[in-house]
Amino acid sequence: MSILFLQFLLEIMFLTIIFLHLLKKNSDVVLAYIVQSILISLVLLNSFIETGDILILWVILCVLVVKVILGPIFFRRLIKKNALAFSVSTYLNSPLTLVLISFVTFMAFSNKLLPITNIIPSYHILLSLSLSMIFLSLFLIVNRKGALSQIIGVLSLENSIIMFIVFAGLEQSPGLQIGIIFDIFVWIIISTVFASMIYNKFGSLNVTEMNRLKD
Amino acid sequence: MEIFFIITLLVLISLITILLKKRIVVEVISLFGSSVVLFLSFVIALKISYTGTDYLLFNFFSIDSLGAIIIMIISMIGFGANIYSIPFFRKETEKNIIGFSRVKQYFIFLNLFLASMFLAASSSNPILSWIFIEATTLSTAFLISFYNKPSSVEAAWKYLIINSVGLLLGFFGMLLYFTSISSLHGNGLISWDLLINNVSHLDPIIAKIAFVFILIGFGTKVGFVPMHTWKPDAYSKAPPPLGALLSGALLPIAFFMILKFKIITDMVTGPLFTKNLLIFFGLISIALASLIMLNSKNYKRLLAYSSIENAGIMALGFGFGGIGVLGAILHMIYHSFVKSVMFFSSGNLLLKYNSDKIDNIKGALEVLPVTSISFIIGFLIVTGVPPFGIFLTKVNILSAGIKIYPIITFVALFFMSIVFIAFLKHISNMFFSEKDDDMVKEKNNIWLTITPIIFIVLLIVLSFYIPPFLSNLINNSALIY
Amino acid sequence: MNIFILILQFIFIPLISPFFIGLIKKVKAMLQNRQGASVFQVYKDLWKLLHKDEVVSNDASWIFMIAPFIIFGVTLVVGVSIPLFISNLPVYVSGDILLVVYLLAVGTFFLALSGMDTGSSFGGFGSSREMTISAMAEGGLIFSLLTVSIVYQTTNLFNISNGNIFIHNNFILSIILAFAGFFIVLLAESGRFPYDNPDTHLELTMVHEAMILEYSGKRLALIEWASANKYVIFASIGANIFLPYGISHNTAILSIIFGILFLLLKISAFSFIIGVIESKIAKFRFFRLPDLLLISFIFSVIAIGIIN
Amino acid sequence: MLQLLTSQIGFYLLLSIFLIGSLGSLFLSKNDKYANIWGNAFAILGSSLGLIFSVSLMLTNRTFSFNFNSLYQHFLDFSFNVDMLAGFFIGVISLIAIFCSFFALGYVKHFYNKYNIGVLGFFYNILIASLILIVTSSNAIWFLIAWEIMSISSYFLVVYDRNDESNVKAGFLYLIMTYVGTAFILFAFLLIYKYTNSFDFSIIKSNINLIPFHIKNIIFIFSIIGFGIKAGIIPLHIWLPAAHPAAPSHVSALMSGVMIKTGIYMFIRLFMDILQPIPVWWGVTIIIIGAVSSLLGVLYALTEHDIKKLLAYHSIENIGIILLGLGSSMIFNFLGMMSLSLLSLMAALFHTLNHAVFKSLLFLSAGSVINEVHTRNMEEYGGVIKYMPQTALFFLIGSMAISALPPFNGFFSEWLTFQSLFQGIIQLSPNFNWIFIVATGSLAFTGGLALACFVKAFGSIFLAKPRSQDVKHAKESSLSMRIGMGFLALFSILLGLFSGYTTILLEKVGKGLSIFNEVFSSVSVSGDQLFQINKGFSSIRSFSIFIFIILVILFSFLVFKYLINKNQKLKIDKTWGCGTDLNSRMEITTTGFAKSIILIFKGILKPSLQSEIKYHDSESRYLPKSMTVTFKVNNVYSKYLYKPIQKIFNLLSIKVKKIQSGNINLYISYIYIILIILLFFIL
Repeated sequence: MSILFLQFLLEIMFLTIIFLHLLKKNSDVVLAYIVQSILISLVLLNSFIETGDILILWVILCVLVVKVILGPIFFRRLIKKNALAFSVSTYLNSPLTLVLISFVTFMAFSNKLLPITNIIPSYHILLSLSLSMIFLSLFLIVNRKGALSQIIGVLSLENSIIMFIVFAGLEQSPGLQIGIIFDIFVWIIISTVFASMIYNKFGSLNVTEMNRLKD
Repeated sequence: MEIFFIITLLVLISLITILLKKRIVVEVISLFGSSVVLFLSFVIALKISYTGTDYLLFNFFSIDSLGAIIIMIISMIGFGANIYSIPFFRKETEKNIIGFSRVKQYFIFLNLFLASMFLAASSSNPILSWIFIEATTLSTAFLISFYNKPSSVEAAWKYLIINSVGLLLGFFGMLLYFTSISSLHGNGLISWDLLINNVSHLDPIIAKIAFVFILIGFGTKVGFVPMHTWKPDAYSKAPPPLGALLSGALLPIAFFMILKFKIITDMVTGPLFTKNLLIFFGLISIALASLIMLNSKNYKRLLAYSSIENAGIMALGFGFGGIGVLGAILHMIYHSFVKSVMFFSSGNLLLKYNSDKIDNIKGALEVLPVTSISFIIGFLIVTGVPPFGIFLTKVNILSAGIKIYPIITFVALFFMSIVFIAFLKHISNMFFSEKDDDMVKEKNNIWLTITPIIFIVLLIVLSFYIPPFLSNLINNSALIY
Repeated sequence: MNIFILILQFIFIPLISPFFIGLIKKVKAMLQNRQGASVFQVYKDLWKLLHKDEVVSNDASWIFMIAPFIIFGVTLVVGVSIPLFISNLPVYVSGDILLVVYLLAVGTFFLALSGMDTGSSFGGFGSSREMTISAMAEGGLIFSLLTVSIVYQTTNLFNISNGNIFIHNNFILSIILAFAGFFIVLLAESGRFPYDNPDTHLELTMVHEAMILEYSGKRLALIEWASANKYVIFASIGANIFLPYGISHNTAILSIIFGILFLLLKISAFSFIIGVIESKIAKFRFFRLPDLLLISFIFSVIAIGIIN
Repeated sequence: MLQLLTSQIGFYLLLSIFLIGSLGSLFLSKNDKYANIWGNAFAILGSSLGLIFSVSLMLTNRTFSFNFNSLYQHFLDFSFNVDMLAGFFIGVISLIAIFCSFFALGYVKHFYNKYNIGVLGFFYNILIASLILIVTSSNAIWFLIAWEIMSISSYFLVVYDRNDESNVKAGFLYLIMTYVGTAFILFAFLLIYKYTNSFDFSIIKSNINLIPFHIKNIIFIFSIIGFGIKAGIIPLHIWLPAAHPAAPSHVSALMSGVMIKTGIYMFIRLFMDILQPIPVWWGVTIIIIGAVSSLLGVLYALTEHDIKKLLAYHSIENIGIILLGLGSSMIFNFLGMMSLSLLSLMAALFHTLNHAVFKSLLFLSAGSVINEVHTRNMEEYGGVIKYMPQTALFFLIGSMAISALPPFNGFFSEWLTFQSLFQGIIQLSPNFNWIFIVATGSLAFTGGLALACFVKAFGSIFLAKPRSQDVKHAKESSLSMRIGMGFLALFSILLGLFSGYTTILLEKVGKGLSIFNEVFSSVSVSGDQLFQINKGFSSIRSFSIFIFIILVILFSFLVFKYLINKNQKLKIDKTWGCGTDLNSRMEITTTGFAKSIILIFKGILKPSLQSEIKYHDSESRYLPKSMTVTFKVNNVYSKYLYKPIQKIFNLLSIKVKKIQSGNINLYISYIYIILIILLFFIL
């Protein structure tokens, strides 16, 4: 596929993260995550086409299974069980969030980080984009009060890192990737379990309720 | 082969435990396993020490001398944790705080945790190590929320999220190092040695950025300020033996990772960059921890902050370099043991007083003499009072520091004495105070106190005599790192 | 011959001391246009007291019983270790200024203890004041003597009195200053105006008399006698150290007699001055005394300062 | 035999005895009696061996040092150097320890069935051993180890009587202060290490000139603070009056008599030996510290009515006097007047020895009184002399010695100190001798005030009517306690009597230091203990004075008791009280005795007087019910120095604790922020 197409994919993904920042409904958040994961698998497909390594197909399969099917199922069940249509609010209101988002994006494009965004000069834009996605997902975790949004934030951080390494040509051997994805899988399970525990204990998924452990 | 045995054994035990119905069997098996693991890990250490070469096993595992030391630490702390856990949880079931199923769950996760730690410490491949460190997070998350109280869930959640974020950043940093390897290698396993061999292709600035990510990522696991925030919560909510493992075994492993990347970075950028970063984190960790300790209200959190401070001291040691490295490695060993002593003793206090608030502990010296004495000795050791080992390691580190940064050394020394004062304040409130009348002195339960005592004896021996094979390992690793 | 001189030195102070107390009394009486008792009255009083029976408080301990002997004995020892009429005593114990000062302190110590011993409130307050005064006086005393010993390059009183004043003309001012300091201390230590009123009993301002209130009979006699000795000791130190004229430098009979006469003359002059002072000025308030003693200290410090 | 003793073997033997004593008493701790006997017996054995060790060492100059490389720490060489100075201090330690242990045999009984006696014996022996290690160790790290062992063991002895809240507080304060001191010491040694690359004293000494001048000054200041805290110089003294009373009396005797002297020892070791040559302002500083400490120490002692606190403040005073000697020695040393410098050092050492003897004597006798009367408050004593006559005698001797009255030992060391100061005044130019004038003045006033203070102490403890019922039940203390006190009293007489010989011995000790190796003495001792300073500038003969005083007093006693009217009757009657029946409430109190002096020095002491009157009729206020007057002295140091520091850190820590706010978003934002900072600013 051409670099333009990849860039297009990446920009969509970038948009999903922006959406993650703005969306209020949990189901939409999950949806956005699914889109992200699908994009990931597309990009991986591209690298398969380039290298022709069969194993990568397995990786793609895992990605699809874990991130597109199983993970969202868990989240859905969580949402249904606890009947929380709307995720709790953010710290910053949408305009301010957007301002900060743009700031963070500029940061990612700044010359300071040129060396790592220039690992493969031809992919400079893509790398900077995915780097800004990393920062944005971090910002998502900081900004969101909902436990679910934090989970999604961590996952999208992971996705953006994958993106980055794919474009930087740093993919590991598929075995390792599968291992990583397995980790992610377990992580999703545990985090959803904890999310429901939080709901049981605190009556909401608002993590700011949890401030008993001070000093 | 031994490391392979160790891991398979631990995994097997945790699998078997799922099926078991009788408590005593669970305990026996786990204890047996940990003792075997202890033996095997010493075999590994001896091999490495006497052959003088790294321990390699079908290019999956490679253990160098520092790795050997850490593996020994893990196995010993794990063994101690096992010995201690059995009477501790029996007590708790007596007071029906928990039931058998939970105990079973505990042992399952404990062994998984141990296994993943061994893997992380011994695997020859950074990514694998990363995967297994992530696995430690996952396996301990449930143990932290063990008591299933709101606060423990909160602690577990914070632990999970913060560590995952941190580790992902670490992962990113780790991958940046792979830019040195032209993507032809893409599909092969990239081992540490490969990284070191290809270091010439590594762009220094990338290396710097990568090290920043690594330091923040694994620093979260180590608990450097300001990434330390999960530590007090997790330590205070986890069962005491787990606290011992977290602070005694997991911390060194994370530190180990940082050090491995430090070597690679130093080859590119020269040592000064990483050293300064380590010194920076070390100093703020010591300062902040000491200040918070001055009036903390919960003795398990106190221990957590103390281990943050000690991580800072180690960081200083590695940052100062020279003889400081020797000191830091020794400090790592001593700290692991003394911290587990203190966690076990705090567990006994918890059992007796049913509270982890410092104000609720009164006249412990009369109520629990043996435990109190072991706690006090632990305090003396961990704050670096002569003649115990940590004093010497501190002197090592500071005397390395005075050569380069006198001011920083002075500040560090200053905050170390604040740590002592803070600790002493709480100690004298807890132990030398008048006990409440309803508190009755009960006869000392030997099983609960044996582990701390053994470790104290071990510590005192180690502070005066380092067995040759160990000193051999220490010196080798001091040469490398 | 030498042994004779030593014995003379030994008995000299106790022998002459009552006389000068009597002299002061006489002078005061004359200034008050009274006839006054004879100058030898004090001897008679002592003799009378020595033959009276004693009454001892039942709260008193052995300290109370032995204190008078120690106090008196100390004055005898000091009497031997200062130059009186001869400046190079053939066999002398010690003439060190510090020794003299601290030996006198021993006397004060026991006097104060005996004052506290009986548990009477007078005694306690007497001791308190006595110790306060002597503590404040210590600096002035040592420094005034130190000044002289710096001038003569020795702290041995005999050697000092041996020295010739005329070769030290350039130090004359500092010696005068030191003497002023010393004189203030003398008044304090020998319990004279403006520090203490030796005549009255049962006055709240009294110091010495309050401490010895419980004594009677021979112990009272000893203490009175000891205080008289103390006065004469100070007087003769003042006489021989600060204006060492006429003291005999050898053991020739004639010069010794000459020295004795000179000493008596000088002490009489002292006593006359003190008598005049006591009838001219009133006793100070207690808390003004430290200032006076501090002044004496300052005098001596200035004196040392201008030596070099 | 002696060869064997004064060698490594003897040294190890010495330490091992204490070790056996400590461990043995720990093992015997089931049975109080055995534990007590075991612990103290070994302490006595060890310390008497130590006394022999040091005396034979000093007499025969058989100094020795040994070291072998360490186990694994490359700079932790196990090196000891037993030179004359160390020998002298071992002697002082052992001398005091023997009699304290004797005393303890009887004294500890009242702890039976109350606390664990074995622990007491354990820490007691450890303390003595660590003291010996301190003065012998010739490697900074070993020194610090011994130093901390001393601090920790003494801490546990201070909090031994832990049911008393105040003791625990005192111990807390003590350990904090001493740890801070250790930190300063450690940093001083680290600075030395930075330039000389060694922690070994001998190596440091040999290439001391590698240390630049300003660093040397920093080292000086740090060591002043570090060791000054232990020595209890003002204003670093606050732990001392709190901790010494808290400990059991034989321990406070050991602490006050010996332990604080380790600070002095290190002053001598550093300034006169290792860090030579030294600038002049060090000496000036030391003298000023000494003057301040001695004067203020005795003034604070006057304000006290807690007997052990009073004694503790006198320790501060005497440390000051010792420092006067040391400081003048340092100044002379700078000016190259080595013989005078030696003289002053001798004075300091002599006073160290004497103070150890009489201060421990005083603490022991105070302890035996407290043991009977069960209070430390002197207001509740009175008339104890009738119930404990021998203890009273011992205390009297102690007080006479400490207030420098002849013929006891205190006088002679103070005399020597005075002489060295006089020499300073006489021989130095005006730009130096002012400091000596100041020193002499402070010393003179200190002497006078100390006299007043001990009249107060002895009078209000032992004399007059009992002020509380407990006094009436007091009994003379047990034999072993009296042995302990009696021998110390004997020593304070003997040291005065043979002060000449002692001085000669001290001169040998001083000459043991390399700077004094070939210095001709300025003291000559002849015949009957006549010793002369500086070619007869001044001289004193302790022996004949002693004999003479005794004879004269005897003479006057006999004459007046038996010659003049031997048939005089002696009537016992009650004290005259102006017709009222006198009771113990009418006596002068401790506070009352000292009040006039306190008011004279109110500028320094800042006394405060509050009186409150309760009335039967609150509105018209005619009939007072009760009136209470509280007279106390503000502790300016804690108010203006220590409390503020404490406040600052407390505030800081409370501020810092806000970081741990419990909000996870915040926590992650920390990570974010530090990441950004590092990426964009550090790189």
